[in-house]
This record gives sequence, C-alpha cells and structure tokens, in this order.
Amino acid sequence: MDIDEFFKRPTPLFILILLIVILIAKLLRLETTDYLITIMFFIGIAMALNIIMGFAGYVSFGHTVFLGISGYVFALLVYYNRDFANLMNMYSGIPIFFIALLAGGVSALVAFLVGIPVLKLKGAFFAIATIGLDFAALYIIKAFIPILNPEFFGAQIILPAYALAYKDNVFVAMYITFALIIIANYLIRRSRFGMGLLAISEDEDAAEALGVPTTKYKLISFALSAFFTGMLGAVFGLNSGGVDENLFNLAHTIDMIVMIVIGGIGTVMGPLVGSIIYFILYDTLLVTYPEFNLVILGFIVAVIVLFAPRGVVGILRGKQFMGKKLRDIIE
Amino acid sequence: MRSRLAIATSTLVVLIIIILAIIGGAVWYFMSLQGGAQYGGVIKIGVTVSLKGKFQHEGDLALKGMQVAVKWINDHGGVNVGGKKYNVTLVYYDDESSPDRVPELYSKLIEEDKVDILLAPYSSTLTKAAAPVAEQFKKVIVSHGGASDSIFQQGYKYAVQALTPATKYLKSIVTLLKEQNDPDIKIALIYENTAFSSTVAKGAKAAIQEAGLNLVYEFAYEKGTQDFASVIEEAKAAGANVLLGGGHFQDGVALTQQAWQLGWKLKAIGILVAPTLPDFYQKLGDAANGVMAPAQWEYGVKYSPDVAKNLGVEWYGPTNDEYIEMFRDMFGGEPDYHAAEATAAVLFAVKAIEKAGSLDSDAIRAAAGQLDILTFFGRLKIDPQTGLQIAHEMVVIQWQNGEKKIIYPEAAAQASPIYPATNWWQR
Amino acid sequence: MTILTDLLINLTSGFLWGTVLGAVSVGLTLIWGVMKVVNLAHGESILLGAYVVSALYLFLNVDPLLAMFVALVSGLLLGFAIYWLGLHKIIGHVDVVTLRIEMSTLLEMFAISIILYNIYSFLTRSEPFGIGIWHLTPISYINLGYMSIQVNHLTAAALSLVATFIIYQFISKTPTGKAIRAVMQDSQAAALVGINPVRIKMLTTVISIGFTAFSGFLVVLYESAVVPSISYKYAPLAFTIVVLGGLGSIIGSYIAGIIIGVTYGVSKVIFSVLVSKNASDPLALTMAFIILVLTLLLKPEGLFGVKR
Amino acid sequence: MDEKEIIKIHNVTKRFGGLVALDKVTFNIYKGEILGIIGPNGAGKTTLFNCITGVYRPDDGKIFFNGLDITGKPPHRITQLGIVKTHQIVKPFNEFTVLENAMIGALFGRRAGKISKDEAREIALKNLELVGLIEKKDELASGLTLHEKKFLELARALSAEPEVILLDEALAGLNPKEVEESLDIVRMINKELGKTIVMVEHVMHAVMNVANRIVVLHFGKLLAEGSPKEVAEMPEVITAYLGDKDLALKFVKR
Repeated sequence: MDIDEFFKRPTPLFILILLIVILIAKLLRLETTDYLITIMFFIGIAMALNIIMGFAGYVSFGHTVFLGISGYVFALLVYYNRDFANLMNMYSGIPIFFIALLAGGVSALVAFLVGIPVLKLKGAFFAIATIGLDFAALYIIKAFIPILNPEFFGAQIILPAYALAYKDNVFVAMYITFALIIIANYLIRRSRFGMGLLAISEDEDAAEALGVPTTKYKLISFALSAFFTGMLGAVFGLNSGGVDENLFNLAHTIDMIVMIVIGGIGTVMGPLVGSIIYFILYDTLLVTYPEFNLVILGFIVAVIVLFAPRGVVGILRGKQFMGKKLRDIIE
Repeated sequence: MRSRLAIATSTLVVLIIIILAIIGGAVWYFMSLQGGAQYGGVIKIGVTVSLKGKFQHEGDLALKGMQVAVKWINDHGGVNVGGKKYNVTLVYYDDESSPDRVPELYSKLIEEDKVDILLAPYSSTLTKAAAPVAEQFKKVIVSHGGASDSIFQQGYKYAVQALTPATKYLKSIVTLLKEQNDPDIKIALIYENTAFSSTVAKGAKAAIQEAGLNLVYEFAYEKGTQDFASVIEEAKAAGANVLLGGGHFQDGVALTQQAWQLGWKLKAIGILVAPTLPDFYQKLGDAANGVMAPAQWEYGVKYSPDVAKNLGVEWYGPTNDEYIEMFRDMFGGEPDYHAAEATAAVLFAVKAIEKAGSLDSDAIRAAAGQLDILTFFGRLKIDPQTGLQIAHEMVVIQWQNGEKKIIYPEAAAQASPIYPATNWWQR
Repeated sequence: MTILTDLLINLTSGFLWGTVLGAVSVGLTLIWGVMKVVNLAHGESILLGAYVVSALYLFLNVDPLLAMFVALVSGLLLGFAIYWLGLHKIIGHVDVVTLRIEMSTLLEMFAISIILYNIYSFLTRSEPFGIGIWHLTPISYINLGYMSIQVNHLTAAALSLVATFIIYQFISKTPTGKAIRAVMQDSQAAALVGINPVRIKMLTTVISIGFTAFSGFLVVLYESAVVPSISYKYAPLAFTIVVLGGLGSIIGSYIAGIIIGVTYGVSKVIFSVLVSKNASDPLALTMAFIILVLTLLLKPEGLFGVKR
Repeated sequence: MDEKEIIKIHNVTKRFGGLVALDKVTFNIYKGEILGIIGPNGAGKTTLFNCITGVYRPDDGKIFFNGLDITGKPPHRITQLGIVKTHQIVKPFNEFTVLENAMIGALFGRRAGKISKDEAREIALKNLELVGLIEKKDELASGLTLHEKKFLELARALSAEPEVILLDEALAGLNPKEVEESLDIVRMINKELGKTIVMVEHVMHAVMNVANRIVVLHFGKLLAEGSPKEVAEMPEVITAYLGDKDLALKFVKR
C-alpha cells in the first residue's frame, strides 16, 4: 500500500490518531494511567471479539471465558514463578507483554481445540455452546483452584506485593497489546482472510462453494480472537491485583456485544466508534442515572437492533459525503 | 500529482499532531499550576463505595459511617498535624461493586483529587483491586470491610486493617466453647464457599485444633444455597452436636431454620452475620434462641473512656451513645457494624496522621504501626509489619428469650452465655 | 454414611430439582422450536414469576398457590410486550428465518435481558428475595427413611408435572395448539392452509413467556429465595435441556430436565469421592455443559427432536 | 470439442437414511462440452452436483477430476482445483458490492493465494462486463433483481477461473427473454472462454437447445445418455420423463 492510499482512507488515520491521543494523554498526564488502561481494556475486548463476531458473524456469547482462562494462567505464572514476577518491572514492562502473550496463547489453544467441534454449530447453537463453555470453565476453575493452594479461597488469587507491576509498566504492556489488536483488526479487514471471513458471515455455504476454506478460517479467527481477549484478561488481571471468578462474568460479554452492536458489525470502525460511544454514554449515564445506566443502554441496543441493525457506522456507510460513497472509505 | 497529495496529507497529520501537542501542553501547564497550590488546612480522605450492585447495602452504610466520623472530627476541632489544625473531608466515587474500575477510580483519587490517605472499598474482591494502586503511589489504605486477611499476607506495605480479620471471627466462640469444659463437643463446620467465609472457616479450624476440640464434619456450600437438608442429615449422622458456620443473611437463616426443623439436637450454634440482624429473630422465632454470632460491633458494647483509662490506652472518637445519636441525627436510620467499621477506619486513619505529624505516607504508615487506641468500636492496634489488626476483638452475641445479648468478652458482656442451648438440646 | 445412601439421597433430590428444571425449559423450547427465537431473556422471564409471587406473598400476604396464577398472567403480559415491541419488526413478516434474522432476534432478546435484569437488580438491591421456606403443611419435611424431603420441593415437583401436562394437552389438543405445531413444522405450508403466522408467532411468544414466568414460581418455591444472578444458573441449564430434549418438544424438555437433574445429583456424589466434597458442586454443574456440547455434536436434533 | 474426459463419475452412490438418492451412477464429462442433466424432481440431480463439489461425501464410488481423485475433498478444495457451482437459490453476499462479490470468487478461486487484490479486481471487472453487470459494480448485491443476482452468481463463479462450471437451475424463475439472454452468455462462456459447462435444468427447451449432450437421471439411477435428439427419442426416457414423444421432439426443435 502506498502512502497516498493510506491517507485517503480515514480508518488507519483514525487508528493512528487514537493511538497518538492515548500516548499524549499518558505522557502529559491528561488522564490517570489507570483510566487509560481501563479504556484500552474495554475498546480492546470489543475489537478482539470483533474478529469472530464482526467479521465471521459468529456471536460468541461466552467470550469472557478467555478473559478468565488467561487471567488465571497469568496470575498463576507470576504467583508461582518469582522470576516472571521480578521480570515484570524491568525493561519498561515489555516482559509483561510477553507473559501476556503466553497467557493469551493458552486461550488460543483452548479456543482452537474447542473450536474444532463447536464451530460446526451455527447461529444460536454456537452462541449457546460458548455460554456453556464459559460456565464449564468457570465451574472447573472454582472446583480446582482452591485445591491447588488453600490460599486461593473462593478461587480468588491475590497477587503478592512482589508480583505487582508498576502502573507505567502495565500501561506499556496494555498499550502494545491494544495497538496490536487494533492493527490486527485493520490488517485482517483489508486482507484476503478478512474478505473470506466476511463472506462466511454473509453465507457460509456460498463462501465454501467459492473456495473459502471456511473451517480453517473460522478456527483461525476464533483462536485469534481468543488470543487477544486472553492477553487483555491477563494484563487487566495484573492491573486488578489478582483474579477471581468475576472475570468469567457474562457482564463483560454484555460490554463487548453492546459496543459492537452500537458501532456496527463487519467493520473496524464499528466497534471502535461503538466502544467510544459506549464509554461516553456509560460515564455520563453513570453520573446522571447511576441506577439505570445499564437499563438505558439495554434500550439503546434494543432500538439499534430494530432500526439500525448495522449500527452507527453502518448508517454512515450508507451515506454519501462530498460526492463520495462513505462505504468505500470507512472500513 | 501523487507526491503533492502525499505532501499535503502528511503536512495535515503533522499539523494535527502539533495542535494536539500544544493543547496537551497547555492543559498540562494549567494542571501543574493547580497541583502546586496548597490546599491549606484540609486533609482529604479518598475512598470508593459501592452505591450500586451487590454491595450497595453495605456500601451505603459504610459511606454514612465515614460521614459521621468526618463530622465528629471536624466538630471537635479537626486534627492537629505538626502544630497546625486541619479539617477532614471525604472524596468518594461509586465503584458499582465491580472490581473492573476500582484501580481507575483509586488512581483518580490519588492523581487528580490528590487525597492524603485512602480507605479501602467494601469486600476483599474490591480491596484486592485497590491495594496495588495504593502500594504504587505509596498511599496508606485503611481497610474497613475487607476482613479477609489474604491481602495482608501478600506483603503489601501500605495496607492496614481497622477490623478483626476473618481468621479470628469464630475464635471467640471457640474460646467460649472451650471454657465450658464439656468433654462431649463434636463440631460441624458448614460455611459458604466464598473468600470471606472460607477464611473464617480456616481460622475456626485452627482455633478448634488449638483448643483441643473435636471437629467431626466440614462442608462448604455454594453461594445462594437455600437447601441444607442433605448436609444437615450428613452432619447429624457424623454425630455433630455443635454447629458453626453460615455466610450471609439468607443462607444463615435457612441453615438455622432447617437444622431446627430437622430436629438436630445442638448444644451450641454459632452462625456468621445473620443472627446479628433483628430480622433473624423475626424469621425464626423460638429457633433463634440460643443461637450465637460473632460481631465486629454491637449496640450495647461498653467501650468507654473509662475502660481506656483502665487499659492504659488513649480514647479517641465519639462514645457509643454519642455515635448512635449522631448517626440518627444525620441519616435518620440506625447504624450497624458496616457503618461502625467504616467510622472506626476513619478515626484510625486520622489518628495515625496526627501521630505522624505530617502528611507523608511513610510517616503515617510508621505511626499507624505504633498506634494503640480505644474507640467506641473497640481497641485498634495493627501489626507494624503486616498491617493486620491484632487488638480488636469480636464480641459474641446470643439470642436469649427473643433478645440479643452480648455474652463475650466479659468486659462488654450484658448476660452470661446459655450453654447448652436448652431449647435446641433438650427437645 | 455409605456412598450408596449418599447416592440415593442425591438421586432423589436431583430428580426433584430436575422436574423443576424441566418445567423451566418448556417455555424456552416452544419459542425456540416454533419461531427460531432464542430467548436470551429466559432467565429474566423466570425471575419475573418468582418476584411477582414473592412480592404478593411478602407485601400483601397472598398465598403463593393463588399468586402463581398472577405470575402466569404477568408472564403473558410480558410476552405480549416483548413480541410487539421487540420481535414483531424482525420476524413478524418473514417466512423463512435465516441465520441473520436469527442473530438479530438473539441480540434483541439479549438487550431485553439486560433491561429486565437491571430493573430487578435495582428493585431488589440484588439481595435475596423470596417466599422463604414456605409452609404448606405444619410438617415441612417428609421422612423417607434414608432422607427427609422438604415439602416445598415435593410441591414444586408435583406442580411442575401438572403444569407441563396441561400445556402439553393445550399444544396437542386445542386448535390454537395445533396451529402452533403446524407453524413449527412448516411455516410456509401453514400459511398456505390459512393459518395467520403473525397471530401464531404472537401467541407462541405470549404462551412461552407466560409459562416461563409460571415456572419462576416453581423456582422460588424450590429455592425459597432468588437473586437476579440466579438467572445465570437457570438460563444456561435451560438451554442445555432444550437442546438435549429436542427443539419444540415439551415432553422432551421435561424428561431432559430430569436427566440433567439426576446427572447433577449422581455426578455430585462421584466427584465428592473422586475430587473433594467442596469441588463436587461446581463439577457436577460442569457435567450439564459437557452434555450440552456432546448433544450438539453427536445428536444435534436432541433426544426427542425431529431430524431436519 | 475434444473427446478427453475432464470429470469421471464412477459408481457413485449416496444414501440419506433409507432413501437412495444416487444409485451407482457412472458417466463422464468431456472437456469443452455443455452437458445437460435432466430428470424429474427427486431424481438426484442436485445431490449429484453436491457430490461433485464435495458438499456431500458419496457413500460409495469415486469421482475423478483431470485424473485426480477428488472424492470426499472439502468443497473449497474442489473449487480451487477448478470446479465451481452456482446455486439453485441464489446466494449473493448481500452486504458486499457487486464487485466485491466477484472479487471473492477470484481471490479464493483457482489461483487462491497467488493473486493480488488488484489482479482479482481486474478479473472481477472483466467477468462483470461479460455478464453485463459492470454498471452496477458499486451497488450492494442485496439491491439487485433476481435475474441480476443469477448473473452475479455466474460472474462470481467465472472469477474463480474454473475449468468446469456447474449451473444448478440457473434459468429457474426467469422470463423467456431473460432465459434467452442467459443462454447466449452460457454459449459464449463455453465457446470463447472454453469452459466446460454442466447444467441441471428444469427449463426443458433451453437445455435441449444449448446442450451438446444430455444425461437423464431417474430415481437416482442413470437412465440415458446421449445427444439431445437421441435422448428425446429413447423410449425409456419418453415413458419415464417426457411422457410424450412429440412433445419431446418439439423441445429439441425449438
């Protein structure tokens, strides 16, 4: 891709600006580090789920299972291995990123193995199966973690003080992970792989008949999505001082799906814009109607599904701007 | 043509970056101006409370408790730090009972609101998320609702505890049992499988062992369990004649009720949390009589400046009556132990600052380690190393003829214990 | 206590719980089977009935055996509202439900579940709320020799059987029921013989949610009290049961519910021997989801479903 | 038309439960021909297509493509080898533009992985031109008429650069004028691009007119094989399928 085309397309520009703004906010301390970490976490999980839900059209309702699995893997790694724990605060937190890669890898592996049978299911059956997966994993963790170490009451792992990473280092790890996820989203969307996934979401049989290796593509996208979700779970677990069963809570699925639906599926910009809208809405509603913010968000989603099934970005893509079809430039 | 476009667009990007940088720099400049200004005479205490979600009931009471403490301190001339008078103010956010945003809110408290000392959120799940932030910014964080001790075993330097740790919850009841000198005590431990109750159970087991008593049955049930029939049958079959355990209100009530209905003959029953609430008797009637419970604080506790004098420690804060009255005045309701814990935490934090004579966290932490005070909530003293509470003692209450009586420790007792619980044992 | 007694106890209680689970799943199997609508607000529909009965009992002292009819009516009304506000625009006028439409209804029901769940959380402050160990008779336990059974559990089981029988008769005998079955088998053909599909879809939603709310009464009768998060326990189990029983099969769901309940009871005993007593409960629940995945893969039409 | 076989179907059997959909079907498809497969409903035509394209795995028998055994290979592999099917019920990617639809064909077709996006675009544009959809290239596929969607299916299949194109009732639901237009395109693809074409068709006169050779299936069995004229005169075909000899000949003449 030459530089010209790059700037003619607003999506990469938007991604670039987003990344720069977060960095500036950090360097100039416009926002607290933790707030930036939280924002990146929420946008990140939406973008991670987008790979399987937005592109391939498979709604993974139990996607939080990967936050949980990798969160626990990461926590156990640094709990039991002091070397890892010591490493975390060296080299500006880059090692955190690599341990998170490892933890994400476990999620990817689980997704791959589970995906072989489960991705044969379509639509609602897949969604239900992933919910089942989430609960199965949760119950298994609840059963075995306390056996592993009597310190882990109620499957809660509290990280020892030596295994805590400095916020700046967590920020670095989260920032790299976040950038990786968005850029991966963009590259996938532009690639042949992404075209294939979108074709699958449109009509899987037709896609297979046209030569799209659907089984392979679905598996890869599910594993990739799980991988990124897992990395976020790992870094976020570290930031929360440890992990507990809350990581498996379907409430996080609500966050992810709501962000994607508001923004619009099938694009990179969709969940990006969606998660930013979601965050602003959530924060303002939280201040004005703290009791009802989720009820209101539920209504918003219900209305969007009914009247704008392709989300905010979907509406935009149907419009023209300065004689140009926005569909061509918003990816 | 192509290169011209490239130049134009790259110029645009560079421009955007420069503009962003200028805006950012300006904001930074003004913020640093603000930061440089001194907030003369006000100590800021930062905390998140759960005003929504599963801990909203406890969070609401805790917040009120803190507000009472703040009012009391300011009404009594504030606090003397290094020769200057300071007032106290509370800065708080709603954490929605979810650990997700706790780190963010705590760093906001520290970085933006520039609070001087922190109180922990309610519950150990949330405390777990807050403690690392405090640790990194080197702010003392006083725990008031996180009775689990795990945090304090993980080497956190700035975390201190203002209430009895969970491991000691049932210790008083076990001591009481030991004092009965009954050779035939067979204990069943049936508790909720949550971090808090499991920790309590672990402490209870250690105490039972230490006292040389006989534990014959143990079971942890899932959160939300209402049906204990099979568990009770098993415990009965194991020959147990003392029941210890419970978790929250509903399951505590159900456990007691079903033990009663299934005709389990018990010499003593010690249940967490539920029996401390008046509803317990309303729901259970006669079955409530004889049931004991540990409590962090109770209405009738007799800690007073006189007791402090006898103990040779300093008294601080309102008296018990004064406290209850203030609470009623301010909020119209009744305080419970959630409120009292929070009040005590504020008192402890402020006293530590006063003793340190500065707002420097390390000085506060060191002073907290040396502090030994008596409040309406009880005696407060922490282990200088771990921050664990070591002086505060649980009181034990027992329902006797429809009334809740404090039966332990003797210094605070209103009545003597009924053992064995006649209505349960001789039916 | 021997393992055998333990097994017998858990078998019995698992069976009783299973009948409740079965009744809970009947509403779901109807709406899913007939309309291809996966009711993600199923747990919240259950809670509606549970809360209506509890509130009437606690605040107005209405006998739960009377209040259960109010629960049914409240469910019917909720179903009516859900159909016209949420579903009609998506599926009202389509003959063939494509995957994309299925996903839209899935997301729509998901949004409805968020709304209801948070309203409940607000109203109950997420604290347990219920009819308590509600006494039908002065003696609330029946001694079977090897164990005591709570009367409320027995009542719940008996009522679940009666209610399921009634709705089964309704669906198989009445003209409306027959029309619903016709649409389930082939909606296009049903339209050709003059059945108004919109009316049937609306009715199915109403009946399904109504029955689900009624089953919420059974849940609160069985559990004595409920918290909003109990929907996270019952709804996934109901999905499992519907898949196992076969979409659209009322009898299948009821039997599958019992199978899941008994599996839960038995595996609890096995796991408490193999692993530990404390780990047995979560692991026994895991079994349900293992059954789910196995069913989906090996016999996707379920035990009593029609192969398509 | 040379006489080299490109697809060999050997003894293919497919059962669904107790129903035998294909019963030991054996015949060849020759390079460069237009082969019509006819037969009454339930004769096994679509099942046969699905076996060739890998959607179903035959219970028995083998299928060879250019001498290579392709029995039981997954559909996308077979597509990439050079056999593409269009669907009886059109399946365009509705949220894609017409051009993107065709590009999918090119990107995942015979040169999958070895083709750049620009090349794919070129191929797609060329094929859209061919079927006459070039003006609508930037419209969403969901906005096309049925007739246009059928052409889009064809353009998409062509973009995969196959050797063999299987048309599953490509003419169903079109009016006579559209049928004629379609047939012209089919002939052109066959003649000018040299693609082998196999059509399953209900529009009898059309297939009888355009095909070089006809295969008749009846209850899963191969009933007859030969030129349209030969087939139309075979007594067993007439009794089984066409019913009336005059009618049959009329189809051929038209």
